[in-house]
Amino acid sequence: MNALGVIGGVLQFVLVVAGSPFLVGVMRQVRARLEGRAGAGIGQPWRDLRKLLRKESITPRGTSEVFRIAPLVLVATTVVVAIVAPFVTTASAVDSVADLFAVVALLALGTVALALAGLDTGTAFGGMGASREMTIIALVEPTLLVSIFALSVRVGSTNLGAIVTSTLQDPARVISPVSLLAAVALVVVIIAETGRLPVDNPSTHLELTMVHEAMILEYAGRDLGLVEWASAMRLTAFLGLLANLFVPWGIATAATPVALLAGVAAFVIKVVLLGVLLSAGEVFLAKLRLFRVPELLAGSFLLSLLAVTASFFLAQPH
Amino acid sequence: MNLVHAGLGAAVAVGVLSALLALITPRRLRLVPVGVGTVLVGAFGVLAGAVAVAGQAYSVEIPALLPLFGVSFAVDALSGLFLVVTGGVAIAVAVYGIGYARHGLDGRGVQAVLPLFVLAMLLVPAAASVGTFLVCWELMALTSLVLVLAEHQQRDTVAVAGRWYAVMTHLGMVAILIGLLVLVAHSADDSFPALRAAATNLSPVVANVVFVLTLVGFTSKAGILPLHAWLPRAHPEAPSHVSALMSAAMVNLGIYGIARVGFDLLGGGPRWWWLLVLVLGALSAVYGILQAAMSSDLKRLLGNSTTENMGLVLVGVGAAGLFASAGDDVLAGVALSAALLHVINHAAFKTLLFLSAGSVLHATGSRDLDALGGLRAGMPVTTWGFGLGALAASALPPGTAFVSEWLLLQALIHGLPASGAATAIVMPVAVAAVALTAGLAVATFVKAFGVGFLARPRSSAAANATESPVSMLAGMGLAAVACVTLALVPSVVLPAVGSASTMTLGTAQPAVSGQVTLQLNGVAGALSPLLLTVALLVVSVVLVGAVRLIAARRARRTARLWDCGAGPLSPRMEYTATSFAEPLQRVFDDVVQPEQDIDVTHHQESSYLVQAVEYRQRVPDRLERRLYEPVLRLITAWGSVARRLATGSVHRYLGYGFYTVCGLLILLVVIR
Amino acid sequence: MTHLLLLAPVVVPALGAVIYALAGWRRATAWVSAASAALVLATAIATSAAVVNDDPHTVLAGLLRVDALSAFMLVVIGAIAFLATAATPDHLRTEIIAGRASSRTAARHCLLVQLFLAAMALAVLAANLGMLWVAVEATTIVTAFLVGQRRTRPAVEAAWKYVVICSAGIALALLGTFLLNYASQHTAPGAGLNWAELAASAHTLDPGVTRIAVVLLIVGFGTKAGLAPLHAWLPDAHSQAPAPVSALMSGVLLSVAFYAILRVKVIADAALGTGFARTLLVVIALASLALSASLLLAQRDYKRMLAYSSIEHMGLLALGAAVGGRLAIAAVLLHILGHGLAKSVLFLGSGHILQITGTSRIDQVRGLAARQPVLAGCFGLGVLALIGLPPFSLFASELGIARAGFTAGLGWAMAAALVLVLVIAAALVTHTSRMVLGAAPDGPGAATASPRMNVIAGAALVVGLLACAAIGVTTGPLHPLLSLAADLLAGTP
Amino acid sequence: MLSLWRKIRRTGRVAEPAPSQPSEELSVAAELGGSVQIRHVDAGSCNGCEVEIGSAFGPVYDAERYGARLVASPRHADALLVTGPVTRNMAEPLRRTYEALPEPKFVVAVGDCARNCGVFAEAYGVTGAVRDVVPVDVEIAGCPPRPEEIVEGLRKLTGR
Amino acid sequence: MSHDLYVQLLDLACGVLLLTAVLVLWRRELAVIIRVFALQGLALAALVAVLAAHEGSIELGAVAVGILVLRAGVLPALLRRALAAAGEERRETRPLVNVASSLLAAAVLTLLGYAVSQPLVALAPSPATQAVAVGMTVVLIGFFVLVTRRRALSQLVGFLLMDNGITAVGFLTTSGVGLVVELGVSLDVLLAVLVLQILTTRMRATFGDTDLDELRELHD
Repeated sequence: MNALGVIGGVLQFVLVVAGSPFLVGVMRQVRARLEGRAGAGIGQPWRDLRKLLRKESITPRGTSEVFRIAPLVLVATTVVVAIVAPFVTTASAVDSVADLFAVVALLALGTVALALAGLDTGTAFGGMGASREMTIIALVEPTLLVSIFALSVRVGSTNLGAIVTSTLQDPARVISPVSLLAAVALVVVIIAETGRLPVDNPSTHLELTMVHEAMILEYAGRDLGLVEWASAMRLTAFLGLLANLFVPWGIATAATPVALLAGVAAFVIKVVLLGVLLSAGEVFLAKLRLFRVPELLAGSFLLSLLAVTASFFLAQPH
Repeated sequence: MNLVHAGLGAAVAVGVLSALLALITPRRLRLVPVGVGTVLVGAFGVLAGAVAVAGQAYSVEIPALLPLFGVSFAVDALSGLFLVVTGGVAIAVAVYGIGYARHGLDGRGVQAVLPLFVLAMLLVPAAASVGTFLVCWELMALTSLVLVLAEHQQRDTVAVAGRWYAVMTHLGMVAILIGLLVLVAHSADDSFPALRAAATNLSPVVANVVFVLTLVGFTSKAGILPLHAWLPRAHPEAPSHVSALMSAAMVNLGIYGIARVGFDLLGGGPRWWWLLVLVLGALSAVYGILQAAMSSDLKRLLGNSTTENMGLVLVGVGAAGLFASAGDDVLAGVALSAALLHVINHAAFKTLLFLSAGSVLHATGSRDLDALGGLRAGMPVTTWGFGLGALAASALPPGTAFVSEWLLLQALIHGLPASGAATAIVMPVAVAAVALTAGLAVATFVKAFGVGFLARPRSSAAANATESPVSMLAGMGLAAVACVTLALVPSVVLPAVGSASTMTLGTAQPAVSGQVTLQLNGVAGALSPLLLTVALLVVSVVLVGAVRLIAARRARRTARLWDCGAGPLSPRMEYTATSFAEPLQRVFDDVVQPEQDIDVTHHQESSYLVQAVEYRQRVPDRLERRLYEPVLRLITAWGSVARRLATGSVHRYLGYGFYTVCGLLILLVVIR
Repeated sequence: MTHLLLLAPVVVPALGAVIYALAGWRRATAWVSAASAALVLATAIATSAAVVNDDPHTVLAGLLRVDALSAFMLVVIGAIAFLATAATPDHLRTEIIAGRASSRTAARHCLLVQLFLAAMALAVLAANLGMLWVAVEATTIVTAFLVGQRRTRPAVEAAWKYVVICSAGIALALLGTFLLNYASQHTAPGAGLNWAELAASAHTLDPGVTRIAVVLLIVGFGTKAGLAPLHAWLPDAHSQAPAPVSALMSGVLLSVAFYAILRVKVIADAALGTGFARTLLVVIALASLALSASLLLAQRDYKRMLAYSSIEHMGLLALGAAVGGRLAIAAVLLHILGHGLAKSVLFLGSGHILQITGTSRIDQVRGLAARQPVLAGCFGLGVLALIGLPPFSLFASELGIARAGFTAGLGWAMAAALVLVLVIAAALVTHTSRMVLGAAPDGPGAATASPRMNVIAGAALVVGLLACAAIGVTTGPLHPLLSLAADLLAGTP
Repeated sequence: MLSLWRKIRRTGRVAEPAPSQPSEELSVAAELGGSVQIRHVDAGSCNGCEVEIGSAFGPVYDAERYGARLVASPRHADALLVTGPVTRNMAEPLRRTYEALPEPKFVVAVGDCARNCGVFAEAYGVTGAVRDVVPVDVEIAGCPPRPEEIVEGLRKLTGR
Repeated sequence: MSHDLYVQLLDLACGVLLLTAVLVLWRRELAVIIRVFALQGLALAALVAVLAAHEGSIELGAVAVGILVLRAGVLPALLRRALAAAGEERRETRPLVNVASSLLAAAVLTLLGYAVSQPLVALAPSPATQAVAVGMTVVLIGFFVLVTRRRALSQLVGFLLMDNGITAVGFLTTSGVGLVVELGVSLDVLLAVLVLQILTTRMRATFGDTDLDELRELHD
């Protein structure tokens, strides 16, 4: 735990917690503009959150602590990831947690908490959402781990900081087939994990097609606010990871103000750029039928597997 | 004084004594002494194992026992580790059993056999000669068979399960027997040191035969593909605490056998052995968890998950062998440590899960998830226990399996330097398998916990469930404590894992060390489950505070479920385990091949009017269909054809003799 | 003293027979049979002690002789006869009550069993191959009426097959005996058919003649031992004989015939080298195993099932004998005892099952454990003992045979045998579990029998199993006898 | 894909310029702070109002720019958008939906039917106007009301 | 007795032995078969007598008398008694292998018996041992009768043929195996025949027939 890590951790925390609603706002705005609408402005998600936090929470009868704790777990896991992952600085506040597997598992833990909450309500929609979410995560998890594996193999470490640092030192890697394959696979995974089109429609109102939304139908007020906030933060974290694993430049490697500032700026720019790309892309897509989603995920799994195999074979001292 | 000796001796004495006690005491007074006795057997096992792991070697020979052979025991670090695991599981199970057995399992036979089963499992890793090993192995099979059959009068399926178990376990036994005897045939006698010595100049063919045969036997005990068929049958049908013993302790001994024979007795071996092990492990892991994900029988699900976890352990063992054969001791150490740690972790959480499942079964009389639900209200402790176990089993932090799977992945990731073409293909596939397993495990255990314990009751039995008696809860509590400890501070077992793996592989230093943070020695890699958990907790606390601070202080309100404004939701509207698994089942349609059956009953008046539609679906074990059924058909055909050998005609019978004698005489004339 | 000791096993049962002939079957004589068996056991133990401490003894002008092997066989006969005869009174009483027997048949039963015992004791004590043959053939004659005791169609059929097949087979052994006599007369005049002298001079025997003799002897005595190819009398006879007689036949008679093969093998090895008899025995053993495996798979009758299992175990014994060497022979002897105990428990148990259910068909016996826990427990454990699970002694002996086989280079034969044993075990377990396990049936006839067994009959089962388990844990005092006998047969003192 | 892109570029922004902010703002709505999630309940409407609501949230009128958004669950909503006279079958569901809303909550009655049952007044299947069942905060007149009017009504809640 | 005469008498006896065995195969009338069997007993007794005369052994002569009584007297008498009770079934109507094939088989068995006896002859060539082949053949033919004949009585005769053959072999190779054993063997054979005879009677009582191939109640 060094100074850089601690400062970075604080900065990342603030950035992600405060900035993620804005990211969602930007993405919605982009989408609105592309659809010919005016849009509610990038501050709208913050307004929503503020309102939700003021409202009362509702506990449906027959639900348990799981229902009440789930949003908390969801936010907590995301915040921990936001603090330890290398977004602004390569060093981590808690280095022994900044492991790729740990980060992935933490994010999955949040999803699991939400799925359990969905099941806990005992409504058909809750169960349906949980079932679908778990199906997706069961397929996403392997892709995620294998793409990470592809990235880690050549570095010889799964520590996020180490991977980022090594890419910084050897920029040629970014355009290697391994990176490209892994990147594509990761993009698909992130789309699935964050519930974006074409896997899930974040703005759907039709129960039969919902995934994420179905699980949280019973949440209201403060709880809902936390869930929404966590979703935004997860999106930010995933995009940040994607950005820094493949294009780490600009990240702070030293604890000087200039470097940190550059790190913050680079992070914001990269994430916003990715967000804009993502939401722009969504305009062109329709939601896949639920049972076509596995095909997409299987495809991404294949890509990640290819990436790993490539990383092994390319590293062969033939 | 040698504590290993004392521990083992005491375990044997107490075990036999409590068995006798069970036979002579009246039903009413039987349970507590047997329970306490079994706890003591377990505790002495743990003591002996712990001392052995700490470095005190021990061996003894008793020529008077076991005619023709004599028995000899020796405990080293590897044995010690398995002693500790078995003993630990036995303690929790025995405490639990006192309360659990009160409901029809307090028969003389079952109660007498329970401590003996534990004892047999303790003696297997302690055995130091082929004869001793096999006798303990078979005692374990016999005692477990009796226990599996304990409830045969209640359900017909028990007998079926027992048959499968008996036959499969005997199959494994025969394979092990042949394998080990081939080895014995090339050595001075049947003691392990002699075998070790003989293995150094064994011809590769013989070594291969020995390894493959013993592998067949040991994998059948560990529930590894394709010899797993007994496991999802026997584990659900056995009484739950016995399932826990079998699933958490007995299957481990299959792993022990592979490690003992492969690494210790045969001293490593060629690369393809371990590739085979790894591939078997990976296949089992995926197949096991896939079956578990499809299962709506709580205990069958847990049984399938055992196949999965043993598969993961085998991936570790296989990787260790692969690295060792490539000369990379450090990675071999990491992989083996991962495997051993996973053995320990699995033992802890599977005990907890089976005990909780037993508690549910005991309270509701059902293990069908589709008929459960809402148990948290009536059975809060059990719910917590199962939840904890499910968290651990799904390999998510802060659960136990997360740590060992992390370690396993670390070993695989660093496999690059040791790579050849085969490794380069196998490693990614292995990682993919582990990853897929992890993903499916999450879905599986969310299903088990969410459908079984959360939501609303789907049957009156589930609605009226009440919490189990204290002794059962205490047993679950012990397992839960072990789970939490292993999840947060795995470093408590690291020395044991380290010394066992260094001993087994003959390496210099343990591969994993650390107090708070697990640190790999020799390669980069660190993880701190404790810090991770603390971070989560701190953030949660801060969060709660922050939310209190910024959010309006509106009180939480309880409201009726949102039922779209229509009437109340009935339990039949809930998602069941089957419906939960349906999307996954569709995804893996080609692998699991579910069987569907639709019966449409028409009205009598007109065939256009439908009276009822009945839909049935089951997910069969496809491997069983493809592999076992042809064999069974063949054997049945053999049996019916062979009946013509004995038609009852005395002439035919005499003819057998006449032709044989004439044939032999001609042969004698010819070969003169 | 030695005379008395040696003659007692033959004379005591003969006297018992006389008592039954004179006094018939009544309350007082019911236990004579068990008492005489107990006496046989006692003298056997005393003889063993004498043999262990001393050299072999000969009496009656060299007609009877006892060495470690004979003593061991006497112990086997005594122990199993005691079990069987102890269960006999209860069995006969139940039969008489059920109207399937009269006190006349009971008396004849006991008389014949006593003669049977005497004949078997004579067989193992005979110092001479000819005497042995006479005694073995005598067992056939004596037991013929026991097999056909019930005079039903199947019983008569079984008796006929039993006598014809056994007589034909044993006639081959007689031919072999004459040929061996010829060979021995030629090279060592005066040796005759005496075991000790034959064994001593065996290396000088003419191989050409001895080969034929050995083949005929092994096939011939193999008939009586239930080995392929002339095994077919066994399932019929065992399924029709009264339970105690089946127990005796399976537990001892087969072993006594096998004892002859063991003796012949010593001579064959010395005269022809180890290869000849070994090959023959391996082939016969594997054939027997394959046969019993094939016929057990679709077996429908539990007494026949037990009979085929006897064929299996005889096959294993033959395999052990084929292997030779101290370990294998010791294992074979232990196996004889263990199998005898377990099998007699099972046959006695099957007799009770038959009396309770009135059927010997597997598919008509259901939920035995729920109705008769002790009986079902003994039956189930007995079957587990048969498939070679510890702590029963069959585990140690099968392991011994297998290990010796692998060490002796008979690995393939052993592997094949073990696979067949696996199939047999699967079949046995499957059939037995169908009978024993499950809820009690509630059809007609389910409640006819009282749930409690006769104490002594139950005790016989439990004691048999316990004895089998005890010698599986440790042979204790039997150990010196076993090793002496093994030395005797393995040829290396 | 390219054609879609060209279409987007050709079309540009179709949202009409925002009219000036309505004078009155509900005092209670200040708590919402410019964000209103809306759950729409059809209590027996002829679907005329629905069509207009659809337009209001379409690109041209773009009610979303003022912070209003349609949601799937009453738990997520701040306001109910009720259309049509409340039929007998929908009275109880409407009440329950209202109960399902977390505090603070609002009801907007859209169209004449919702306000006073319109042409369906006194019909045998009609319970009454929305306000007879749940408290109404905003009423939007018209049969059906024009999208501008709906947007205006909603802006009273969002305050933007 | 001169050597030539001895050899001729020996061969004559052996010839009758073989011929009677073949005749048993040939004839279907059970009464005739029993008569042939008695003749064989006579031949066997004559054989032993010749050997006794050749060796000048009184003991062996006594044995010959014993054999005469047992095999030409007692055993045929027993068989006749069994036949008398048999009623209708006096013919071996349908043997499992028909008569022509049986005779062919007998020829093959004779060859086999001859071939098998060669080592025995080689060990101690003498007229007696050279005749062993006949004994062997009779054993094999006896076994063949057991395997192929349906009537209980025919099987009984087959068993006795085997026994005659074995006895012949025994005496031709050595002059017996000791009196006790000899007696024991004879007693056993007698008892076995008795038992079988009783069983035949019982069988007829229960089955009403003695076609052995119909005895198939016990099978798997």
